[in-house]
Amino acid sequence: MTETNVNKPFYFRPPWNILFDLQLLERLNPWDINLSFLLLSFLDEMEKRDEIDFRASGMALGSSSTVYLMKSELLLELEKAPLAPEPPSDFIPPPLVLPLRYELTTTTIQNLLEALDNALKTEKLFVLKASARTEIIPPAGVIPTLSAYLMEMEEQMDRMMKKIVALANKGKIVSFSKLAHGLEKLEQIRSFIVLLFLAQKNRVTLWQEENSDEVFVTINGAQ
Amino acid sequence: MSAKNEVTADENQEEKFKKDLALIEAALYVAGRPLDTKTLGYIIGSRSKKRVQQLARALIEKYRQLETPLEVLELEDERFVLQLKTEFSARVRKLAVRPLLSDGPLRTLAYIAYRQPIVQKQVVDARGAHAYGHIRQLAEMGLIERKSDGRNKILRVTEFFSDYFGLSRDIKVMKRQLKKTFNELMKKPLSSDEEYDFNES
Amino acid sequence: MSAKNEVTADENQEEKFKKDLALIEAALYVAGRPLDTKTLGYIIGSRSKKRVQQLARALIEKYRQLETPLEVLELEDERFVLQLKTEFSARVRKLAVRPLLSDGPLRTLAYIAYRQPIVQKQVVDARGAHAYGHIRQLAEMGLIERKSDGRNKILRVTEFFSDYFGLSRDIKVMKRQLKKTFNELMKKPLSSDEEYDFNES
Repeated sequence: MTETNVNKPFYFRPPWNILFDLQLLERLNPWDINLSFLLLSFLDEMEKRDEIDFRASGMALGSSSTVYLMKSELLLELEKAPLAPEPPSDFIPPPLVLPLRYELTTTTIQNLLEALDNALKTEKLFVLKASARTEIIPPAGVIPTLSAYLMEMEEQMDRMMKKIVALANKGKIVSFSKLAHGLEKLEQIRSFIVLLFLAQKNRVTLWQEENSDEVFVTINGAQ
Repeated sequence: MSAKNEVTADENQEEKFKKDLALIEAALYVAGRPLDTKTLGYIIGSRSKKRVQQLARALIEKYRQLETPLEVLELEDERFVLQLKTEFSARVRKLAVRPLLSDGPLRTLAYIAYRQPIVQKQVVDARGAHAYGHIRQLAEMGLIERKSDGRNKILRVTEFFSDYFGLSRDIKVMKRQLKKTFNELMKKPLSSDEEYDFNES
Repeated sequence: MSAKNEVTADENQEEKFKKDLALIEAALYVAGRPLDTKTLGYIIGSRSKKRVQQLARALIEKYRQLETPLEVLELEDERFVLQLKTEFSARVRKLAVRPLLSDGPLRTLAYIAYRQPIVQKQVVDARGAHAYGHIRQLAEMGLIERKSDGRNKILRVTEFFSDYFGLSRDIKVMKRQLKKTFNELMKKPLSSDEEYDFNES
């Protein structure tokens, strides 16, 4: 026993043994370890004994970095936000059972027919809009119908152009609502399509102001 | 089997009969519309049409014997209904305050009834995108049914719809009725609730 | 007055009572909601609250004695309602025409009723994000109301809610009633639709 003690290097004894015994190190609180004291006294002792052992110094250095790591990990642990306390579990009642009752309703066949009247009126609008859409883009390959359609459109465009010019000549700002004033909904839609054609031919420019539904018309160049 | 056991079996059968009778009554009350034997059988957990008829007829008898403004009737097509006797209608119908449907869904329903059978997409084209919600609601309420036909959904009104508005269950007849009533009513609108005389008696 | 006349008078009175009883029953059936004595009086053409109460209570007794899934109840605020006994709800609720609230919104509603007045955020915290949808739906149905209080929205149930569920309009009383209902509900969980035994009989 004494022999082994004698043969063992000095740093295997306390306090320096902490740096050379990883198992012991893990059992200690890193904040209880005074690294600067350990390392300085370790170096002093080595110098005193004149036993410069680079392997031992390297191990001591390695251990001290482990201690630093442990310390910083503990610090980070402290940095973490504390766990929110479990919210007190609120009583969630079971779903209420709806009482079932018979109830006479007020809807009569007359209500149904009035609703039908309304539905059919709006249906007409939708259907007309749809037919207007199909008129404007005739299917490819129907050239004869297409040219007839375009001829008619040319006439309509001319008529519309005259109307626009007349309005503009009166010094008025030309807007779609003025052009479509007094027209049936279907006619309004048709007029707008004609306007789109005029714009497409670059004869007029259509523009809108932000936050306004109104469409304004400006005549392009001299007609 | 001892006499005592037989009595118990009889008692059990009687208990079961009473329980099923109550279920039929509950079903007819809650539905507020005529129900067929299949639906009633479903409620009592029986596939026997005979059993359902036996129960429903017992209920008719029960109501007949009670002094009550309600009655249970067997309709021609083997359906049963619990309803208020007509003589009471005029006196109490003013208490009805809620419509079956709000305006939007009612229009969609009327449209489907008039155009049926109709592809769902067509309904949406004619009524706008909000019609999807209406269609779902109408189907949930059992007023229309949706059948898939390839990619399309075909809509038509249900028998409940016909019953509610007192229209024929035959689509062709129903459409004729709608058209006829439509023409009559739209020309000469009926006067509404004000007609009822609440000062009577 | 001769003995014969007295009998006739009694008979008349009895007849009148029966007739009025039937009218009260008809009214409650058609309304499908609790009615107060004034409304019921209006239906039978009487201004006497006592008379109405006497009739309505006789109706309660009549229903109690009958073997029927229906019941007439007197609510705290002197209103009366005819409805299906709760134990039958699960078996027939599918037949009800009006789209009823599903489990989720009903839970949110129960929570709001129990905790009211309550901040919307708290409801969402307790019931999850889908509660926003429930709250919207419940408000649309007129079962709850939302009031802004600065940035918060305070929720509470409406009088329509109280009426619908046959609860007191007084929040404190209502909460007590709810507590009792919840206790009963938790003891005896509702049988779901899946429970139907279609192989029976």
